[in-house]
This record gives sequence, C-alpha cells and structure tokens, in this order.
Amino acid sequence: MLYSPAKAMAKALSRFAGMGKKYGVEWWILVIGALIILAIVYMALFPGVIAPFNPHNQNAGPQLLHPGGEHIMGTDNLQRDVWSRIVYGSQTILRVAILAAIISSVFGITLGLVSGFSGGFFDRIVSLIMDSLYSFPGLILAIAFAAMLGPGVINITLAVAVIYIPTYFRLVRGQTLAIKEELYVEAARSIGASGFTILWRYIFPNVIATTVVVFTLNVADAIMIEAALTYLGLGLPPSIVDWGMDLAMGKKFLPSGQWWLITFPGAMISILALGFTMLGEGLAEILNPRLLER
Amino acid sequence: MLDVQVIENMEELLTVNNLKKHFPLQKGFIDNLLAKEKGFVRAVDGVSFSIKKGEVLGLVGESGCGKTTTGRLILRLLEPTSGDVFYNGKSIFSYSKKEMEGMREKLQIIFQDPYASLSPRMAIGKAIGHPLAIHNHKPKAEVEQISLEIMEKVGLTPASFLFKKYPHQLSGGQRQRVVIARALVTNPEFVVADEPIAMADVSVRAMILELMVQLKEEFDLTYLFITHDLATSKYICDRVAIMYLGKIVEMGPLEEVFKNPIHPYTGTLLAAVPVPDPKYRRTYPIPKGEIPSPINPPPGCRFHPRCASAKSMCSIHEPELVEVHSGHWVACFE
Amino acid sequence: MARILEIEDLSVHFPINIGTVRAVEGVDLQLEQGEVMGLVGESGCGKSTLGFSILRLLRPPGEIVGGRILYHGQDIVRMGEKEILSLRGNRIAMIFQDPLTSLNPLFRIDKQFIETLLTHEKGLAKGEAFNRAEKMLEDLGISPERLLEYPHQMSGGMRQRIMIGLGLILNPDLLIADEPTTSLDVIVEAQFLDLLNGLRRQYDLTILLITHNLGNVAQLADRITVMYGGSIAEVGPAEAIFENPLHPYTQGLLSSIPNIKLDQPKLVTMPGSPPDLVNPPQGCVFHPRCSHTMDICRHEKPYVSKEDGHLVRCWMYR
Amino acid sequence: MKSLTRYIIARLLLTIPMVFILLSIVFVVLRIMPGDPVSSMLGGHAPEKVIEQKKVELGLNRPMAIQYLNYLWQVCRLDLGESMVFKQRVTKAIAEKLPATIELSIFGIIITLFLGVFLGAYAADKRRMARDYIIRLYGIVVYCIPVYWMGLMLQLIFGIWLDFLPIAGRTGPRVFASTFEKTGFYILDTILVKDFSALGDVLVHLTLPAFTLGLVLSGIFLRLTRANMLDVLKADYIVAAEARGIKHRRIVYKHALKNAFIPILTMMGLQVALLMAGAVLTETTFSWPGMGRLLLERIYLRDYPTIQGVIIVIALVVATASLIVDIIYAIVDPRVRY
Amino acid sequence: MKTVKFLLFCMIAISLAVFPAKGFAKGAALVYGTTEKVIDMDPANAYDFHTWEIFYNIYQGLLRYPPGKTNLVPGLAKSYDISADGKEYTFRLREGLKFTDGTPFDASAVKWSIDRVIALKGDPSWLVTDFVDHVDVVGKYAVKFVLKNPVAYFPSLVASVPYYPVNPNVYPKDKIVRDPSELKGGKLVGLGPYRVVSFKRDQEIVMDRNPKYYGEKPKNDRVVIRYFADATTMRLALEKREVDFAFKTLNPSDIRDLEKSPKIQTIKAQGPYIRYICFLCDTPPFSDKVLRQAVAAAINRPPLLNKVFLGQNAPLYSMVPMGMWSHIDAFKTVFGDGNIARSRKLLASRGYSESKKFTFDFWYTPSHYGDTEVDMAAVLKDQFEATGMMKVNVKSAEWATYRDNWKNKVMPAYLLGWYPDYIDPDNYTAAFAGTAGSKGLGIHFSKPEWDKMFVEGQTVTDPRKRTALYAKIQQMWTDEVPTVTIFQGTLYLFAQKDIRGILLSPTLQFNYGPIHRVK
Repeated sequence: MLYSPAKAMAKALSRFAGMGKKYGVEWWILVIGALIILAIVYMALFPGVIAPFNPHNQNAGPQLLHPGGEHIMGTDNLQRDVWSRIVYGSQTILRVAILAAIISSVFGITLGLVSGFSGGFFDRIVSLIMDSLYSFPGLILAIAFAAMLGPGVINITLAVAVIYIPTYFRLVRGQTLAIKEELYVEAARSIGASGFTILWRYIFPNVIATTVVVFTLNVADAIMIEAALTYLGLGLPPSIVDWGMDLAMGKKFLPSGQWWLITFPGAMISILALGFTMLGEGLAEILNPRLLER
Repeated sequence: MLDVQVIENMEELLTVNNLKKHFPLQKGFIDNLLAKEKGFVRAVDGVSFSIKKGEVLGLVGESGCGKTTTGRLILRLLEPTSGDVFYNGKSIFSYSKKEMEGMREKLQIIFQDPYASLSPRMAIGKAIGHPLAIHNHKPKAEVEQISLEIMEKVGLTPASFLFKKYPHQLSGGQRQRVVIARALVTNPEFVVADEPIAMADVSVRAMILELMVQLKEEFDLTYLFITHDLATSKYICDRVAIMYLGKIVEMGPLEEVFKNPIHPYTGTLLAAVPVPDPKYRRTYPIPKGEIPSPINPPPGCRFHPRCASAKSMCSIHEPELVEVHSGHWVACFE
Repeated sequence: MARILEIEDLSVHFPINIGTVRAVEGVDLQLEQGEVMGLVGESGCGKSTLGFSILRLLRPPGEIVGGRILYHGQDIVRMGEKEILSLRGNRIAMIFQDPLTSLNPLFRIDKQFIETLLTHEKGLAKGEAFNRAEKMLEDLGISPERLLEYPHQMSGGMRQRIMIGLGLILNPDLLIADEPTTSLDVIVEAQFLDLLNGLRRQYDLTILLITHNLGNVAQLADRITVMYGGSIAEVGPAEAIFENPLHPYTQGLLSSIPNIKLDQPKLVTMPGSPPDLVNPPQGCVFHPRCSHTMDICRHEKPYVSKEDGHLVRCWMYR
Repeated sequence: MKSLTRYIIARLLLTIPMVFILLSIVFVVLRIMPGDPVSSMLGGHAPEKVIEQKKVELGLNRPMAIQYLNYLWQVCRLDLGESMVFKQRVTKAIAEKLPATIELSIFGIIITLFLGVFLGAYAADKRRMARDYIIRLYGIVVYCIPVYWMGLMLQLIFGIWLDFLPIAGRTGPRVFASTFEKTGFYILDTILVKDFSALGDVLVHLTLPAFTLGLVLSGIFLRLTRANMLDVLKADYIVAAEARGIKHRRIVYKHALKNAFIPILTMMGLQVALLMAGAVLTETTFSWPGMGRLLLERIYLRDYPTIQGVIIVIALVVATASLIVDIIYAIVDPRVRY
Repeated sequence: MKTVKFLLFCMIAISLAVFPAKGFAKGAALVYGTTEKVIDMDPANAYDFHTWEIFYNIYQGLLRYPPGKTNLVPGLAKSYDISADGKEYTFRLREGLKFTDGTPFDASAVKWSIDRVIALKGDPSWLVTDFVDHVDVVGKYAVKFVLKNPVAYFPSLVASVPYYPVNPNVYPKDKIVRDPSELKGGKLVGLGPYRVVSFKRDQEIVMDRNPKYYGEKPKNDRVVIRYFADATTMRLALEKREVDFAFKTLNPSDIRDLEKSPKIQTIKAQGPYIRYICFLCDTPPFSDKVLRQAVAAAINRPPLLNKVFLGQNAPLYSMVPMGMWSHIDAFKTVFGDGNIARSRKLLASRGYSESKKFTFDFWYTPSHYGDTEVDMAAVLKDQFEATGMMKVNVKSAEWATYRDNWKNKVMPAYLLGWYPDYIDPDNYTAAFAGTAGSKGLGIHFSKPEWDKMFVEGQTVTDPRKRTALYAKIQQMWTDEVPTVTIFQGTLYLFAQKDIRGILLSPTLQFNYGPIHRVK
C-alpha cells in the first residue's frame, strides 16, 4: 500500500482526539503543556529564525524603548532588543534545567534502587544523608554550591542537580521498598529469580513510570531554581543570555516605569515552568493505569 | 510430635518439622530505641506435618492463624525462627542462596491475589516464560513456544492474542490462569496454592478449582492447598490440617475430619461455614469472642478461652498433637 | 404487609471518559415491611450501586438517570436535599462492607453516636444522647466503657457491631446491609449473622441484605433477588430460589458454589466472565454465557415471567 | 503522657544526626569555595605578612581535619564564632535578623494555609466541576510563578502603579528603630510600647512580602489538600457519615478535612524548608532585613562563620519545625502509638 | 471563625494602607537616607567613606576641610610648623576643650590616639604607619609628629580619620570598637559638632547636636541616618517625603527620574572616585604595552556612560581626577574615544587580524560596584570586539574571589574602582604604577624611573614642581598604560525642596551642620 501522508495525518489527528475523549481534561492539560514546551524548545533551537536582533546587539534601537512596533517587548538600557534576548535566553534555561534533571535523576534513581533493595547499614547511612539534604531548603543549598563552584553554565547545572538527587532518591527508595513487598516480587523470588533480575526486570520498570512524572515536575522546579540563582547574581557570565539575569538587571528600573524589563523575562520563566508542570500533571493522570477503572 | 524417622520414608515428598516463625513486632526506629523488651508475633509456632507425593494437603484456618506464613516458610520465601523443612529428604534450609534459586524450578507457589502477583509492567507472555528463561536458558523462540503451549493448557485462549497483553487488560479469572501457567511452566513437583480462589468471583471460583484438579493429574503434582474456606477444601484435598493461632489443632483425611471432628475448634469452624440452603439450621454452638492476638497467645491450649468444653488443665498445659486414629491427629485433652 | 420500599425501573449510569457504565438498568424491586430481602450477585453486577442509590449516596459521576424509588410512597429520587438528609440514618440506615474504614478514625465512638443522634433529634441533651449510646452498646453485647475508645482500638467484629449500632440508634425501619460480613472471618461472620437475626426481631427491621455469599442469604433472607449485569435475573422466596432456580444464571451460580453439607464430588462451572457494562451484550445480558441461548436472546430484552411471586427474566419461560 | 515525653525526647535525639550531617556538608562546601576571606577582610593594601598572621589568628592555616573538629566543638557549645569580616559575634548578627524572617514566615504560612487548605478542600468537594478546574489552574499557575517575580509584579502593581502599599523594608524611615528594641518582632514591639501608628506602619510593610510568600506556597498546599481530601472523601467512613444523614458541609469540613489534615501536617514539616527558601527570595526582593539577605551578603564576602551560622540556624529551624509537626501529629492522631 | 479573622486582617491592612500612618517623624529631625553601611565605629579600623563621614561630624581632626571646600583649615590644632627637613610637624592645639566626661583634650590624648591606631593595626592603620615614625608630646597643648620620610601631603593625611584624637578614657586601648555600646558609657561622643544618641546597625543612627562643640553651632538639632537595603526603596521614600535627603547610592534610572522631578532638588558635585581597567603587566599578553594601548584606544567612554549610567558620571582621561591640581586629559589627546583605527593598527603590528583575533579574558565583579557592573562589562566587551580584531571572554567573580584572583595573577584585564585615602595625586598614581602599590592591586607594573618619580612627588614640597611632575607622569601613562581610566564618579544628592545648606565637595567630607529646613 502506498504511504499517504494525508491519511497518516488524519489517522494521527483522530487518534489525538480519541485520546482527549478517553482521558478528558487531563489530556488537554498535557497537550497545552507540551505545546508550551515545544514552542519554547523551537525558540531555543532556531533562535535566529525568530529573533529579529542579535541578543548582544547594543544598537538594536533607542534606549529603554516602550514595547511595540519593531521592538515588540521594548529595549533595555544597553539598547538591546528584549524579545531577542528572551528568544536566546530560552537556550540557557532549558539546557540547565533539563541537564540538571537528567544528572540528578540518574544519580538519584540508581542510588535509590540500590539502597532500597539492598537495605541494611548502607541503606541507613545513605537515607540519613539524603533525608538531611532533602529536609534542608534546596535553594539555599544551591546558593552555597553555586557560590562554591563559581559562575558558568556547567557549574550552575551541577548546583541545581545536586539538590534534586534526594528527591529522586527518596521517591525511588520508597517505591523500591514498597514494590519489594509487593506480591509480584515475592512471586519473582518464588520462580527463582536472582536479586539482580528482580531489581532490573520487576522493580525498575515499575519505579521508572512514576519517575517520569517527577522528572517533568522536576524540570519545572529546576527552571525556577536556575532563574533564582541567576536572579541572585550567582549564576552566569554576561556573555550568556539568561532570563533570570535579565530580570535582575531590570529590577532597578521598576520604579522608573520600565515595567517591560521585569515583566517579560519573569513571565517567560513562569510560562516555561507552567509548561512542564502541566505536562507532568497530565502525565501523572494518564500514566496511572487505574484511571480507566474509575 | 512427628518422628524423625519418617524422613527416611521416601514416599513423603515433603516433611515439616516443628517449624516456627516469630516476627519481631514492627516498630519505628524510635520504639526500638526505647523499648525495653521486644514483642513477637508468633505467626507459626511449632508446626509439623508431611505430604506424600501426589497428595493434596489442605491447610485450613482463619485469617491470622499462620497458614500463609507456613506456606512461605516451606518454599523458603521466609527464613524460619526454628524448625526444618525436608524436601526429598534434604533440608531446604541447608541450600545456599544460589542453590535455592535453582531449586525453585521444582517448588512453586500460586498466590491469593493474581493481580498483585503479576508485575503490571510485564506482558503476560513474558511473565509466564520468565521462569523458563531463568532456569533453562533456552533460546527465546523456544521459551515463547512453551509459554504459548502452557497458555493453551490453562485455558488462556487465544494464546497468541493474549501473549502481549498486560495484567490490567485481563479479567480476574484470566489473571489467575496466568499465575497458574507461570507456576507450572517449569514442570514443578510441588505447588503451594495460597488461597488461589479467595479473590475470584463466585462463578470463576469453580472454574479455577476445576482447572487445578485437572492440572494436578496432568502434571503429576503435589499440592499444599491453603484456604480459609472449609467448603472449598472439600473438592480438592485428600487430607486437611486445621490451624489455630500458629498451631495445627487437628489433621487427618478429609472425610474423617469433616465427619468426625474431634477438636472443638474444628467443630466450630465446620458449623460456622454458611450453607447455601435455606432449610439448614445450625446446631453446633458458635463461641463468643474473636481470635486472640498472636503476640500474646493464651497460655495452655490456645483455644481454651473460647472453648465450650474447656477444663482447668486446658489453661495450664498445652495439648500435643497425637494420633487418635490412624492418620487422624488431634491436639486436645479430650 | 405494608410495602416499605418500591423501586420502579431504576437506571443508574456512570459516565466515564471511555463511555457510560450502565451499572443498573431498569430494575424493579419491592420490599415488604419486616422482611429480609437478599440481593445476590457477583461483583460488578450493580447490587451495591442499587443499595447506594436508595439513599442517593452515589458517588460522582454516578447518577440516577431514570425510575423511581418509593419509600412509603414518597419518591426518593425527586426528594429535596433536606428531606433526604432527614431520611438517612433516621428512617433508613445503611451498613458497609469494611467496618475498619467505615468509622471515622479520628472521632471517638461516643462522639460518632452523639453526632448521629443530634443530627436528627435537635435539642437532645448530650448526656441523654450518651446514655442512649450506652444502652445501644449493651444491646450489641459490647461493654459501654468502650464508647470512650477510638475505632482502631477495637476488633473487626466489634467495629461491625458498632456500625450496626450507629445504624439502629435512631430506630430506622429499613436497614441496607452492603456486604456486611465480607471482611469478617467465618466464626465472627456466623456470630454477626446471629446478631443481625436477633436485632431484626427486636427492632422490627426490614433488611435489604446485599451480598455475594449465597450461604449468608440462605440463612437470613425471606426473599432473594438475583442480579446479573445491572439487571434483575430472578426474584423469589428463598426456598424457591434455592430449590427451583429458574434463570440459567441462578442455576449456574448455585451449582458452582461449594456446599459443605452436600455430597457433591465436583462443582459445575459456568463459562465466560461477567459482561462489560460500558458495552453490554445486546438482548439478554447473560446470553454469551448461557447454555440455552436462543436466537431471540441475542436481540431482545428478556421476557419477564411472574408466577406465585417468583419472577424470572428469561425467554425460556415465555 | 509519659510515653509522649519519651517520644519527644527520642524524636529530639533523632534530629541530632540530621543536623550533624548538614553541618558537615556545609563545612565541606564552604571550605572548597574559592575566595580568601582574610584578604577580603583586610582590604587590598594589607601586606602578605599581616594576611598570614590573620590566617593564623583565625585558624585557617591548620589542617582541615583540625578545623573541622574545632568547628564541631564550637557548634556543640552553641558558639557560632565571630564573623571573619566584621568584628561581630555571629550569634548576635543572626539574633538581629532571625525575628524578621520568622515574622515574615509566620504571616506567609498563615496566608498559605488559609488559601491553600480552604481552596483545596473546596476544590476536592467540587471535584470535576468548573470551580474545581479553576482552583486547580490557580494552584498550578501560582506554583509556577517564581517567588521573586511574584514579588516584583506585586511591587509594580501595588507599590508603583496603584501607589498603595510600601514595597520594601520592615518600616517606613520615620519610625524610630528604638521602638523595636524589646523582641525584634516588630508587631510585638509596637504593641508593647503601644505605638499603634507604628504598628500600622509595620503591618502595611508586611502585607506585600507576606502575600507574596503566601500566594506562591498556597499552590502546593492547595494541591496537597485537594489530593488528600479526594482520598479521604473516597473513604468509607465518609459515605457512612453521609448515610447517617449528617450534613454535607459538616462532613466535608469537619470529618474529611480533619482526616485530610493529618497527612498535610506531616508534609508541613517538609514545607518549612520551602518556606525558608521562599523567604530568602522574598527577603531579597523586598529588602527585608532577615536571614536570607544576611546569608547572601555574607556569601559574597566569604564570611565562613556567618554563613555556617545561618545555615545551622536554618537547619535547626527546619528540624524544630518537623519536630513540632511530628509531636502535633502524635497528639492529633489517636492511631499513632508512641 | 477563621474567615472572620482573615477578613478583619485584610480590612485593617487596607485601611492602614489608605491612611498611611504619618506624623511619627520626630520633631524637626532631618532624615538622611543612604544605602551605605557602617562598619566599625572606631577611627582605628573604619576604612570606608560613609563611616568616615560620620566621624567628620562627631569628631574632628587637627586639620579639617570646611564644608564644601577642598582647602585645609585648622581644626583641633590652631596651627602647625614644619621642620626644615620636612620630617617633623609640630601642632599647637586649641586649649580648654573637654570631652563630654570632663577629660581634657590635650597633646597626650593625641599621642594616645595615634599610638592606639599604630598598635591595633586596623585596616587604615597604614595611613599612619607608612608615614609616621612616632609622636612626641612637646607641651600640654603641643604635639610633634616625626615622619619616616618627608611627605609633601602630610597635612591632608592629618585631616583623615585615622589621625582623629579620641577620648582615652572611653575607648579601649587594645580593642577595636565596633558598636558604640562597647565604649565606656556606651555613647559615641567626640569633639565634633554632633553626638550619637542611638545606634542600630543597618537601620538607623540618631545624632544630636553636641552642646559642647567649640565651633559654629549646627543649624539643626538632630540628624537621623536611615539605612536602606536598596536604592529603589530609598528613591520611593524620597518621593514620598519620608526622607529629607538621600545620598549614595541611587540607580542611574532613579537619578535620571529624580533629576527631572519638580518636587526634588538635585545637588551635584564632582566625586573623587574613579573607575578604570587594570592590566596584569608582567604576564603575557598584557606584558606587551602595545596590546594595552590597543585596548585603551578601543574604549569609547561617552556611549558607555550613556548606556550604563544614562549619561551620568563624567568620562575621565587620566588617573588624576578632574578638579584636582595637575590633572590633564592625557588619554583624550593621545587616543580619543573609540579610536578603532588606532586600535586595529596597534593590533596589526602584533600580527593580529580579523581572522586571527586577539583573545583575552576580561573580568568584573558583580558584588562590589553594584549591578551596573555587568552592564559595563558587556558594553566594554562590545566596544573591544567592535575593532573586529579582538575576542573578549567576560568572566566574573565575587569580591572575595576577585581579590584572590588578582593576587594569584589570574586576571589579565579587570575592572576596578578607587576611592582616595587622602586627597593628593600621589594616591591616584603611585598606588597603581609604583612597584609596591601596583603589586598590591595585581597590576605588577614596575619601572625604576617611575618609582623614582613617585618618591620625588612625595618629598618635594614645591607645588609647582609637583604639578609639573604629575603632569609628566600622566603623559607617560598613555604610553605604558598600566591602567586605563573610564570615568570619574559624579556625586548626586537629592533633597526635598525645603532643605538648605547641603554642601558637597570632592573630598567627600559631608558636614551635616549647615543643613536646615526652611519654612
């Protein structure tokens, strides 16, 4: 049969609508979240297509120009185009947040699985450390780490990553402990599966499903922490365009009426975080196999 | 108490000797820090019996009497506090961890809750074939072939259609069949069936029970059939053992125990079973009170606080399991 | 005998994302004053939904989409919020499957009794309410000091008795018991059934006993209703149902349950599994599992036959 | 009651390893930080010799292990040392700033709890209705707004455009600081000296920061409450209560909320950490002279003792909060056996 | 119940907001807002201009600058003599002055104070120890400073805070005082026009007129210094008339707005502080002075000031600030602004081109000079790269790390700023290009002939000779370029329209005495 793009498209669309019917509002929450993320990812991948100016161009327009016309989000005091900086800034925040979430999830999940499954003294010590870290305000920890590591994209990524390891660890360890008690794990033991087989074939697939949701929510959180660090001036050199830093720089114009300098970067941080949160919320409901039984 | 010499008799496939399992009371870290003495749940407190090859022994009792724990101890899914289990004359607790994993090819278990005993993220075809993959290291295609065959046998048809399904896509009865298929795929000798039909719907129960009887013949199996429902045990068991608070109070051939229950608890249990017949009226008295906590079981005979015919000695001495008739054992001073 | 409850053509639907679950579809049921009606069926047949809809306790998205529920001639379905509140617990009581989860764990037993009493008898002194709770506990064979305890301090049987006490404290005339013994052990179950039997006479109760356990029904019920796939398959006096079941489903059900008193070497099995209520089978919902299926069963709703108070919905009895 | 005391003591003992681990982490993190506190303290003109001497004085030349042990011993004596940059006891610096943070946090949490718990319970009751979706949307959106941006926007709207509320500081410049000498909690202090115009000034200054903190955290509490309420509302005892004819509102806000509040309570211990993080950001945005600003300022200066001190105090606050929450939990829930 | 309470709270909050509580501004006190911080309340350790400013008002030096002026006049000393070799200064003190506790002010108090500064080794003590060998009491009211070497600008040193006499009975001899509470009597009282009556760190200082002050009576009774955590708040407070005047440091945007405001008066003066780029002169690439020149030529000061400071502050073309004697616009005449052609030529002479760019790290610190610093780095990077032959990596470090970095020779080129310790060209030149001074700042510039000139500048007392000497140094600066200046700070003070008597001078000696409110 010939491949027909129109047919495939129609099929995909109907499938799409079908999902909406099947899962209800949650599906639309997921779709909106995904669209927000896609739009911003598109911005990050092809900034040149969208942004009318180079984000570093200090002659893009007059100083502190109101939004409108050629500069839809106005210009800043260095005569740079705010919209172009927003477009390029998406690269930094996405890179940091996603990379940080990946790093922390890899460490956290591995540690959590091993610790929860093996139990004993190792588990106690690791849990104690992780719990202590977890109970401590993550942002403050990140501030300390960021200050220690100095400015730079990699450094800020690490600072953000460190504080989420306990989140994954606790989640995965808790799940591992719970799943360890599940009947199907006992069943696996009863058919003679070894410890590693149980961990890899029975516990891991069941743990990983929940971490997907946590991962997306985590990215949302990491976005806000990254922006917080750069907002506090602990993150990046000025050659890197970043929303948090633009927000911090715009802050001093607050009483002078240059509202666009703080409104737009902040709104973008919120919108991006919102995208990931909505995706996570939607996924949480949809990945839940019990949903259909309700 | 059972004589140790019985072990020599090869007719006995499995012998349980004075098995005990005391669980330390689940407490938080803080309680452990502060508690002066530790409490124990005496889940299984000295259980002895044996099963012949090809036989079905029913282990019957109310919830919390220790029957499930006994089943798990026999398969060494739990380590006992004391006592021993001999399988083919050899103590299963003497095997190393690795050897025990190998042994599981021949010792299998069917759990009460089929949904919970299947990994929600593993397709059922995979789940059924997994024991084979672990033990025989056969090529993938062959494992799949055997899995499909056994699926047909347990009535999971069409097998190739169901092969890729996940547990939540099946009905309760089908899931229990998956569990049975998985237990039987390696051709085991001995199967512990832990309340295999308790969760099933009324109309499904009979089917599963029938299937188990039929497969027993076909695979030449030996069952330990754990149940709380005396009525069910009637259709599959050759012998029954009645458990109360971690101990066996009566054991013997099914007919014998049902017709002539000696221990008062057995009598009570038999009387309490609801009979689907409006004309039937209970004659045997139902005792007051509920089953005591296994943390501090009553001294002496554990049933004495609820026993209608309890005597003073019942609260002091513990009756031993003695053979009253041939093969009919009772732990009561009567 | 007065008719205490009359259900006419009741339908309850649960619209969910993938379709509508037709949990109860066109059910008729009558309860006479003082009788025990056993409502039997497998899980998912709609018997609990039916019980819940009598008190309009359905959880969203469940809703009554048609029919009437007449309690002493008043239609509960069309009743105002105030009226239904004054019925609940006061005139019609309901007890549930799991006594552990059916009592609020954070409230002491006495508080739960007093709250129930004061809700319906405004102006009642707290002390008086407490005394009545004490009296009720005595009736149930529980020492009254235990009123001052929390639910978690009691055993399962005791909790179920507290539940029934909370149900009966206001002297209702109808008790809906939704699988009251499922979570109890055999001996406690027998104790509880005995208690219920006693209370029934003492309080002149009409009971709707919802259960899947045919043994329970046999011991307690005067009449039995068998439900399958959201509809009623058969209604009749207990003895008639057990001795002369007419509907193929009832027949299958009875022959597939173990009976300890019967010499019956083998159980008869019923093929297939319960219907999917989102897309129920056309015609008679039982036809895919029935051994007597005729052509008409596949297309048309079953024929209703009624003789000597023994009702059956099946084309075989046309 | 005796067992409760024992429980509290045991619970207290449990917080020790937690604080100890945090202390160690803080020590390690800080000592790896680049930047020399001594030279930043002495200024650019100081000769090498003086710097070396100062290092000896501060014990910075000794081996790490010795420094670590000293540090632990100091903390054990509840001595947080002296600031390296300013000649000031760290305890004093913290004591000056802590009331500001606590005052802000308390009002923030009041607003959060009120908004979050009430809206959450309401949404759960109206599950899958339009109102539920609107409240949930509010919860998600508010959760995704960074505290600092929320603060800036509120400042912009209420402080600049509407010119309605002050946007920074704890008081206006014309209130004498000597008014607040007693406790450091400005609200208490103004009441103690009966200066009600000053109290008004303090409350007005508190409004925006407290709302910022409260609004942002309310999203989390809303979600938590809603989820727990949904679970509780599904519980059999809720149906059972309904079946007894008890009014819906009483069931939702008394029976259900009380039960739902127990898991919320246990989560609250952890949320205190979030509250502290939020407070740091709120303080920077609103120039609130609290612990958060102190921490940031001193991080720039590499003032180890003060940074350590602040982190220890925050760790203690968090530990204390979770301790209190656990104790309340043990008292509230009759099922907990301690 | 909860709802009611909450609504009540809201209502109170709103009503209070609508009727802002006013009138607890106490009496005729002048409220002075600033974002500065007080460090140590001790002349032996205070080393920042704000703390010094407070000392100008509560203490007095032997010599002093009159309000708004840059010429020295007698203070606590009536007059002084210089010995022929320029190494001995003898001061004759005013007689009959007393500290508040009755301790008489005499020569021994002066010696005690100087000895204390030397002994305590506080931050600014080098201003004494580098110059003064010892102090002798030569009479009850005569004191002699014996210097290590002749110092031409010693009188301006004597006018600085470390030389201020303090009360020997109140100050501890061996301890630096941080808070007034550590003093005997707990109150900060000196011989100046004001005394501190209340001190709350980072919040406020309340100063009352000192009734025992010998000199001209201040025109106000009380000055309250309000410490703001940020400029924005201060600006709003000023606009709401909550402060009478605000000084140091407002954001450029705030200054721009306030200057335009009809309700606020602006007082402007040339400041003494300068901003410049330092080069690490003994390490490649900037060991090559041609590259330093190339960078200097590329700087374009006016647009930079427009962008970063909205046109505030003045471009500066020499290390010696404008308004100071000997100042010449050296860089302007040699390079001009944004001299890209010159820069390219210089780079080309070293083999760089469009394809082979001169690449270097350019450092700034975000935590010491305010958040305009990032902008400044960004604009400079842009200007350097506009040559088409430079590639600049902008890097930043917190202040503490920044200092480490220049000590460890990490930064090839970096931004710094300078507040003078004493008002003399020497302090603007020797500190950067003298072998010792430049090492301390990480410049590592060392030329024996320059060092010789600096010593000459210090010892020669003839003003004309000194002027010529420093002009020559400034000229040579454009060739060697150890540093290149960017701008000189402008002081902005904003006051309510009814405030009079504010006098600013480049010495930063801001006296509160003449300030008063008119009806």
